[in-house]
Parts: sequence; C-alpha cells; structure tokens
Amino acid sequence: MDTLTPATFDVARIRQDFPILSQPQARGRPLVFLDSGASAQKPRAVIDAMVRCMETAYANVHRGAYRLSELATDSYEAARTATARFLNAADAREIVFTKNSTEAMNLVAHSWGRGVMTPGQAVLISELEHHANIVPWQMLRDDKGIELRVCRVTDAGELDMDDLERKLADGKVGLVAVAHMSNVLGTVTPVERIVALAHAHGAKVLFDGSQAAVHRRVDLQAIGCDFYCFTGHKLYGPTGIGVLWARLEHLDRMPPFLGGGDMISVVTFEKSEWAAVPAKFEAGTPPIIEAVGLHAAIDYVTAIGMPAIEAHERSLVDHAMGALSEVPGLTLLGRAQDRGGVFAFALDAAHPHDLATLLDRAGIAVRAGRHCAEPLHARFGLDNGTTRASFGLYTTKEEVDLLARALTEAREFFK
Amino acid sequence: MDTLTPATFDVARIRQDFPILSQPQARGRPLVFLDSGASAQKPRAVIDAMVRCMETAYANVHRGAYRLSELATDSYEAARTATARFLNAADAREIVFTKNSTEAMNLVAHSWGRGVMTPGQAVLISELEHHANIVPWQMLRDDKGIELRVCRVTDAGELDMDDLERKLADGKVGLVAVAHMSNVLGTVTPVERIVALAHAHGAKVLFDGSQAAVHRRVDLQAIGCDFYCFTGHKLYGPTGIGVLWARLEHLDRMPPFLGGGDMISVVTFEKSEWAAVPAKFEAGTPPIIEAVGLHAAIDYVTAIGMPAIEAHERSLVDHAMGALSEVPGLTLLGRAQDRGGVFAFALDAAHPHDLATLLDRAGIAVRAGRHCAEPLHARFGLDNGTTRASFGLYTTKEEVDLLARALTEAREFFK
Amino acid sequence: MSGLFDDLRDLYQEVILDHGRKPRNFRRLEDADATARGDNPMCGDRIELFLKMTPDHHIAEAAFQGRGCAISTASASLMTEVVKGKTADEAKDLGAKFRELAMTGTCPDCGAALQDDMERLAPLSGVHEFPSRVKCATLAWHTLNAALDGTKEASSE
Amino acid sequence: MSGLFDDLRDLYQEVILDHGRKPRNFRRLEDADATARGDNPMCGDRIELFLKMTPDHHIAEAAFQGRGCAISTASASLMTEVVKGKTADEAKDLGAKFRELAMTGTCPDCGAALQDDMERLAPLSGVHEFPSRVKCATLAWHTLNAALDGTKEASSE
Ligand SMILES: Cc1ncc(COP(=O)(O)O)c(C=O)c1O
Ligand SMILES: Cc1ncc(COP(=O)(O)O)c(C=O)c1O
Repeated sequence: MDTLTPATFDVARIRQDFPILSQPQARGRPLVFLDSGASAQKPRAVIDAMVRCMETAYANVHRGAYRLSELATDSYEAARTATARFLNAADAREIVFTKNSTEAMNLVAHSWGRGVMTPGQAVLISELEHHANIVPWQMLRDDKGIELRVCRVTDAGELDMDDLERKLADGKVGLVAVAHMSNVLGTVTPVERIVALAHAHGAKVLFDGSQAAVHRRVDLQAIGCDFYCFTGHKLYGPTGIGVLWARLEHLDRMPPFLGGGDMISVVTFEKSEWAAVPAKFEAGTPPIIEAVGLHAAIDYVTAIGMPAIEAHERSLVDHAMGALSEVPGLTLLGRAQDRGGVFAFALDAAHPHDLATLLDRAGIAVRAGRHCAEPLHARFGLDNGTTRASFGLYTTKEEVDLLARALTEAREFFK
Repeated sequence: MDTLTPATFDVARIRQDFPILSQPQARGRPLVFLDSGASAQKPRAVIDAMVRCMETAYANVHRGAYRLSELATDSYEAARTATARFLNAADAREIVFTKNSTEAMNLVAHSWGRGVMTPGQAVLISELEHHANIVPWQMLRDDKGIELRVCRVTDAGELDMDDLERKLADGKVGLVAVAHMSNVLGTVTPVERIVALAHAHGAKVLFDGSQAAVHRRVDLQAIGCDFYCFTGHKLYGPTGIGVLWARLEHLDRMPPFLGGGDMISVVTFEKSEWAAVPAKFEAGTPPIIEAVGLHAAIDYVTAIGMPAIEAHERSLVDHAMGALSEVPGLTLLGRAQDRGGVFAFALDAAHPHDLATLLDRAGIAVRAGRHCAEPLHARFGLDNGTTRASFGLYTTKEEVDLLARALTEAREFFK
Repeated sequence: MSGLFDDLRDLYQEVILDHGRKPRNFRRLEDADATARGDNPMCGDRIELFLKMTPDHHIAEAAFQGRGCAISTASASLMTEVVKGKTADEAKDLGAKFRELAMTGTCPDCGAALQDDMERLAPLSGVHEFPSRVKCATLAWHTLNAALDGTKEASSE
Repeated sequence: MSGLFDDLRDLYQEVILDHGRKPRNFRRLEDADATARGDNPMCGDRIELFLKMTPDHHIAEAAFQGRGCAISTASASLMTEVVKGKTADEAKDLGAKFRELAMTGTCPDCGAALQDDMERLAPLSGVHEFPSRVKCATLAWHTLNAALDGTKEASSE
C-alpha cells in the first residue's frame, strides 16, 4: 500500500513542523505520541499564526470602527471561508464556530431538537457514539419527549445497516445522528448510504466528524447530510474552537441557542430580534485567536493534501493491523472494512490502565479507559475499558512497531 | 490623585510587555488603543505561556494515563486554582471554565433558571446591562414563564437603589443579575449593598464581572454574591475562555447544561449519571491552551497588583474627566461617583461612526455604536449610539490628551 | 495637530458633509406608492424610504427619513436625487453599479449612459478604503431594492 | 528492548503483581454488617466492600469484589488483610496514613504502632510518582471509610 503515499508525503519532514515531537521526554526518550485521537499536536504554522494575531492584529471583531478591528474581523471571517472550503460547503454562512464539537452537537440538540422537532419524533444514534453524541440526545429525550433509538453495531464494529433501516421504517425518526468515524473502533461509517436511507424515510442527518475530518477529505456536497461538526484541537488546531456546519435553510429555521451580544439585531427589554445566520448562533466574543489558529491548521493540512494524509494513514493502518496481530494475547476491538488510524485493544494479561502506565515509561503515550464511549465498551463486554493507540499525520511505522514490541514485553511483565 | 499610583507602577515599562503596542500602525502612527473594554491586548507572558504549552506540554486533559496528559491536566487545574485565588473563592471546584462570559450567563439562565427556579418567580436585571445579561433572561422568560424585571438607572448612570428595593419587595425575585461595572457608563455598582438587599428578600445574586474583574480586586468572600463571571480576553488573556464562579451548593443543585464527554460518571443508553462539580459543567475538551493563557494573565496582573492597576486607572479616569470636559460639544454618558475607565460620549457635530473613522485615522482605536447595550442607549435617548473610549493598564495620560485634542479637531472637521 | 484629519477629505468630501448635514428629500411622503425600511443593525443606522411612481412606472419622487452617520445620510440623500425619473430596472441597475463603486472604488463597466449619475455619486467612492463603512453607503440602495421589489425590509449586514 | 520496563518494578513490585493476579478475600460476604461501593469513574474501577464486625466493634472480616487495575485490586486485597482486628477508628486512621504514603511516598508521623501495617502496605508507595494512579491505590480505602460511616458510596475522583 506504500505506493498510495505520494512521494511528496515526507513524514520525517512533517515531524519537524511539530515542535513538541523533538522535545526530549522523561529519561531522554523521544516522544511517541499515539493519542492524537484525543487531541493532536500543533504544527509551528498554527502556533505562529496565533502569535502573529496576538502580536500584530488583535482586537475584538465586528462592530469595529477602526482598522485593527477590521483586520481581526477579516481574519475571523477568512477562517470561516477557509472552513467552508475545507468541507466543500456551499456557503460560508453555513459555518458556525462553537467551542468544540460537543457544543456543536448540543447546539443542534437544543436548537433543532427543542425548536424544530416535535414530541413523538425520534432521534436515531448508534452504539458506537462518543458521549458527545449520546448525552445531548438523552437530555433532549428527558426534556421534550423525543424518543431515542440506538442502531446496533455488528461484531466487526460496523453499523448494522439492516437495523438502521428497521429503526427508520416507521417514519418517526426526525434526525439520524452518527459518527462519521468511531473514536474507538476506527470504523468509518457509510455516510452516503446513511443519508440516502435517512432522507428516504424523512429524517435529517447529522454526522459527528470529530475524527473523520482529520483523516479524510470531507465533501459535504457529495455526502449530502444536513449537519456536520468537527473540533479544532484534533485537526492540529487550538483548543477552544469547534465547527458546526448546517444547511442554510436549517440554520434559518432554528431558534438561537446562546443569547448575548452579536447575535441580535434589535434589543429592547420586551423583545429581541435575532441577527442573520451565522451571527445568530455566535453569541458573545467568539474564539478569534483560535479561529486564526484553525485557519492555519486547515491551510497546513490542505497544503500537504488530505488525500496524501489519508494514503499515509491507510498504509499505517495496514502496517498496524499486521504488527498488532502478532502481539500474543491481544484482542483488537473492531475489524471494520473501512477504517482509520484508531486502534483500541485489550491485552489478556494487563488491565488497560496498568498497560498505559507501562507504555508511558517507554515514552509511548496511549490512552486507557472507555474513551467517552462507555456504551460501546459495554456492547463488547469490555467494562474494564481498552487501551487505545491513535495516529496523526506525523505517526511513523517505526512508532507502530515500537508499540507492538512494547505490548509484547508488557505482557511478559504482567504474566 | 497621582500619588495613589504606587511608584512600582511604571506604565512605560508595562507597555513594553505588550508586543502590539510597539507595532507601527498605518502611516507610521503609534497605536493608541482605547478599546480595551471590548477586548484587551495580550502581554508577552500570555503569548509565551500558550506557545510553551503547545510546544512542550500539550495533550488532552483528564483520563490521561501518560505523563504529558498529566502535565496538561495539572496546567489546566492550576489555572482553575489560580482563578479561584484571583477571585478569593472558597474552593477551586467553584470555578467552571466556559468559552466566554456570555456562555457563563447562559449556563446560569439554563441550568439555574430552568432547573432550579420555578415559573412565577422573577429575574431582576437593570437598564445598564450588556446584552449578554439581558437576552438569556428574555429567552428564559419566554421559555419558562419567569418574569423579567428591570431596575432603573438614574440620570447620573447609577443603579436606582430605591427602584431595586421596590422591585424586590414582593419576594418573587429569585435572582438579581446585574453588572459589577457597566461597559458603557463605567459605573461600578454597589455590590455589597445589592447582595444585602437581595438576600434580605430571598433572591440570589449574579454579578457580570466582565468589566469589573479587569479593573479591581474582586473579593468574592467580601462581596457575598452567589454567581460571578468574567471573560478571559478582557483580562489580557486569550479568547475562547470565560469563567463562571458559583457557590458549591448552587452548582451541586444545578442540572448540567451541555452534555458530552467528561461531564458524566456513568453512561448507558437509558441514563447518564452526572460527574461531580465542576466537571459536570465542562462537557467536551475544555479550552486547555486558553486556560494556560488565562493563568498567565492572572499571574501577570497579580504581579503588578490589582490595587496598583486600580490606582493607575483612577488617576486616568480623573484625568480623562478633566480633559473630556474641555472638548466643546461633547456629552458624557453617565457621571457615576464610583466609576472605571470606560467613557461613552456623543459629540454634537458628528455621528459616532463618522467620529470613530476619523479617530482611527489619527491612530486612535475607539468603538462606535451601542456597545451591546441597546436598551441603555434608548434609556438615554441616544439611538445613534455613542463613541466609547475604554482604558487598559497600559493606557497613558498622553493618550487621553491625544483623544481630547482629536475630538476637538474632529468637531471642527464636521462643523 | 492641525491637519490630523486632512487625508480624510477623500472620504468626507464637501458634498458628503453637506448632504450629511442637510439631507435633500428628507421627509415622509404620505401618499407613497412604495416604501421600505432599511436597517444596519451593527451601527443602528435606519432609514425609511418613500417612492412615488408615475403612471408609466418611472420614479416620480423619492424621499427618506431616518437616522445614520454622515455617509449613510449623504448616500440616501444623493440617491433620492439621482433615481428620479428612472424606471425600477434602471434604478436597480444603477444601484448595482454604485455598490461596485463603493466596494472597489471604480466601476469599469459603468458605460457612458450612467456617466452623469455616477459622477454625482462619485464622492462616495472613498468608502472603498473603509470596509466597515461600505455598508453605510449602500444601505439606502438596498432599501431602494426592497421598496421596488415590495419586500419592505432591507438589511445591510 | 529488553528491560524497557525494568524501572517500573518500583511501582509494580512482585507483591502488587501477585495480589493483583490473585486477590485475597475476593468474595461476597452474604451476612456482612457493613458494605459500600466505590467507583473511580475516570477509569471504570469499581469495588464492592463487605465488612463483618465483632460484638465489640472490631473488624472481624473484610472482603471485596469488583474490577480494576492491578494497583487498585492489590490495594483492596492488601487492605482486607491489614484491617482485620482493627476498630473503625483504627482502620480509618490507618487509611489516612496510607493515603499520605500513596501521595508522598513517605509517612513521617506513622509512628511505631503502625509500623507493621505500613510495612505491609509499603509496596504501594511507588504510586506517588504516578499522580494519575494514586486514586487507584486509594479507592479501596475511600470505600472502607464509606462502609464504616454507613454512606454506602465512595468515589475517588
Ligand atoms: C459588561 C459585559 N458583560 C458581558 C460581556 C460579554 O463578554 P464576552 O463577549 O466575552 O462573552 C461584555 C463584553 O463584551 C461586557 O462588557
Ligand atoms: C467521535 C468524537 N465525537 C466527539 C468528540 C468530542 O470532541 P470535543 O471534546 O472536542 O468536543 C470526540 C473527541 O473527544 C470524538 O472522538
């Protein structure tokens, strides 16, 4: 599969873009960062853009009557345009900046769920969701009498599409909300098919792209969904910024979520009139410096090329499937056909938490636990959680090999 | 009043801490930044702390089983502790990080307003509020049948305390929510008296400290209120982070606002159990880099000393009152006894927007409009808005003088 | 200090200041055939526009009321002058050209037919250097479109 | 690669690994006088603790069930051994001292009276170098307090 990686993708050079990767860790060991699925490291370009914003072009945005504020407004809106282009959205006004993807999904649950859906309708999620795509719908269910349905996941860790169709059949589902890529199984879900099925049954579709948008080119026009979200810090950008995309017609219908400055056009004590989209959903001072950082992150991955990133990752995934399958006593969670660089596993001899502590000593940063996907772990009978290794564009095959060797040795340690 | 400024407060030296202040502006003019009330500039210490976090110690927080994640968690929690100390809060768990103060007030409106208050109760705000402290309560009113009362403001721009008491008298007010300092009038409200009155009538008290926390030492134990909030970017910190403080007993009673990762202890599809405070209110990946930046900002102002900052500002305010009173045709909005460095004014010959454009050409950054306080401008019959100059700790008397001279000349220009 | 604002004479030409101070056609037309309200929520500018049409669908009279900065007031004032005698389509076309002028400072394809009108509006071309002020200059024209289309409300956000 | 984890023998001493693999008193006591559940929500560790008391209020027997990492399992296992024969106050005092040991690696004021018990627990002192693991070691002791106080639930967040 190596041939899929274009010659231009030089992982050694890419690693030099990330200052933290050359920071010596405890006892001089290099950092082997295999937790990018939780949050990715930041390239120099992102750090520099944020610094430049703060050192030369910072002011609050909008309403600014002076040059510096216009500059800041332009930077902020340029980030919106870049985000729209990154997702191939039809209109930059369809991009709402939130604080993370959790807020994006809560926004939809509040504003679409409480403002547009009606009691008796259902939301259909799946067993492989992150808590961010479970809890807001539970709150909606308990608050407003919206039914919550859960699509099954097969033993291979894929969405059970028959079950999805069954659960859509009665036409009560108003919204299907599923991950574009699982943060535990690595599974990439068949988004076009989901959209076709859902729309055929009168349901809108939200994809939680928190993981997927990092690993693949997302083309919203091709996918055809209604809502999409992702989060800046996993895309090599800063914390404090997330993205909700929604069709303009949906945003127009939705009541606002947070109230405050910048989201109204007229305020009296009796009544406020909402501003136009997207301002309606961006109350208060937005994440200005973070938008600049996110813009730089988008430019960074776009310059490398999402297809090249995807190809690099595919070859890493194939490599990891081989290397991990040779670790004795290791059970991999999920074996989806279409998957990204996230591997959760259980090792017979060691509790995930003990294992993570051991690996940390070898300089390998992996996460232990249930990765904000408790129901999924329950589904697979793994209440102790799993250990998870997740890749970024800077991950190398050597790191994957080191992980496999360390796992083998860890098993000896605990046996 | 100069004598109130301690010898240690050296504004020239302080200005060197802010890289943007030495950036030459259009046509080589130095930047005269008089819009700190909208958002303040960032000192080198804040920028460096954020860079250091991204270059050497970044990972997602909590649940981390490896050293880097522990480091990041420690930094994040250290920011919480520093914030608690900054406000003299009794317990660091009373600090909830939000994205800005707008979200903080929305959190209270949702979680306290919808979860704890009961229909028939009232929220009492005032005429001098920022939209962030108006709109969430209007939404609560329209959603849940909570009455919204508005305390009058006197012609001097102070809260009408008799009116406040009258509107508390029937005991129906569950929450008084007012600004600690007005972002238009500069008025500092009598927080202790408000708390005494409100508590005597069975109402809880929220102060919007977005402006006040920047200019004065806030001592929550002395103030005695129930909720307090401020926003990072006005305190020389980054965008993307705000602070809600609330008494532990209140936070414990409040249902969560946003649902997602990190805010639950047990999740099944049937039911989720909420995590302990403050995690319950911090769904999703928090503003990690921003918390580090805010911590640096708090350390920065604390090292200078909030009393020194207040004294510097008092002397600036006195100076400005003198200088502006000599500008022909200028009407100052508000003449409160206790006030901070925010001046909104109208010039007879010029519309605020035209005036701001003119001043911008002179390198002076001021804001024109209604400053997210439309009802207040209506109260004073200034539907055209005002021009506003607001000070930071780096503001000098020379800048104030330049403003006054530029206003005088602008009046000539338009006459 | 003297001359601090001299280079702003490009933006605030004498014509602008004059129309800003003493707007023409600044009144309500009680028997208007078309009206619309225009808002610029960011700065609070607001105008109400009144049109009277001739039997053969030309603009017989245009007038406005409202509040705003010198630029939006002057722009509305000049507009009420130049649209007089035009058909709806002609007026809208002129508006489109004017918006181009306001945003870019020039209007390459304005053509000879519009030359006189564009010369009257040219003093406003300075706004293109002040992006946040462009919408002040275009508010009146957005409102004109709304009145002619019967949509009643316009916003220049 | 060999020896990659050698320096982790401080944390995972043979005693810990042994108690982790084969916890002592790992069973339900049907006729317990006191029980409590302990949760560590962050990592999913969970224990259920059972106590039987003597007529004169000493711990006659302690047992537990649940799931957890080697450290939390070993800590619970060791605890059920050392608290036997102690009064509630003695057991709680020992727990407080142990928590100090787990957090700092030492316990200066443990005194001679506790010396034997602390020596049994000493293999767990290595956790103090792993802040995120301290709560694994202390979960059982939090749960013991809950059982003795009758609060039924403990959490080591
Ligand atoms: C008094 C007051 N309250 C609230 C806010 C809102 O702050 P933010 O935009 O950071 O949420 C501001 C600043 O805009 C303010 O001045
Ligand atoms: C699939 C998925 N959804 C949602 C989230 C939540 O993202 P955030 O914490 O940035 O809101 C994550 C990451 O934690 C994720 O992996």
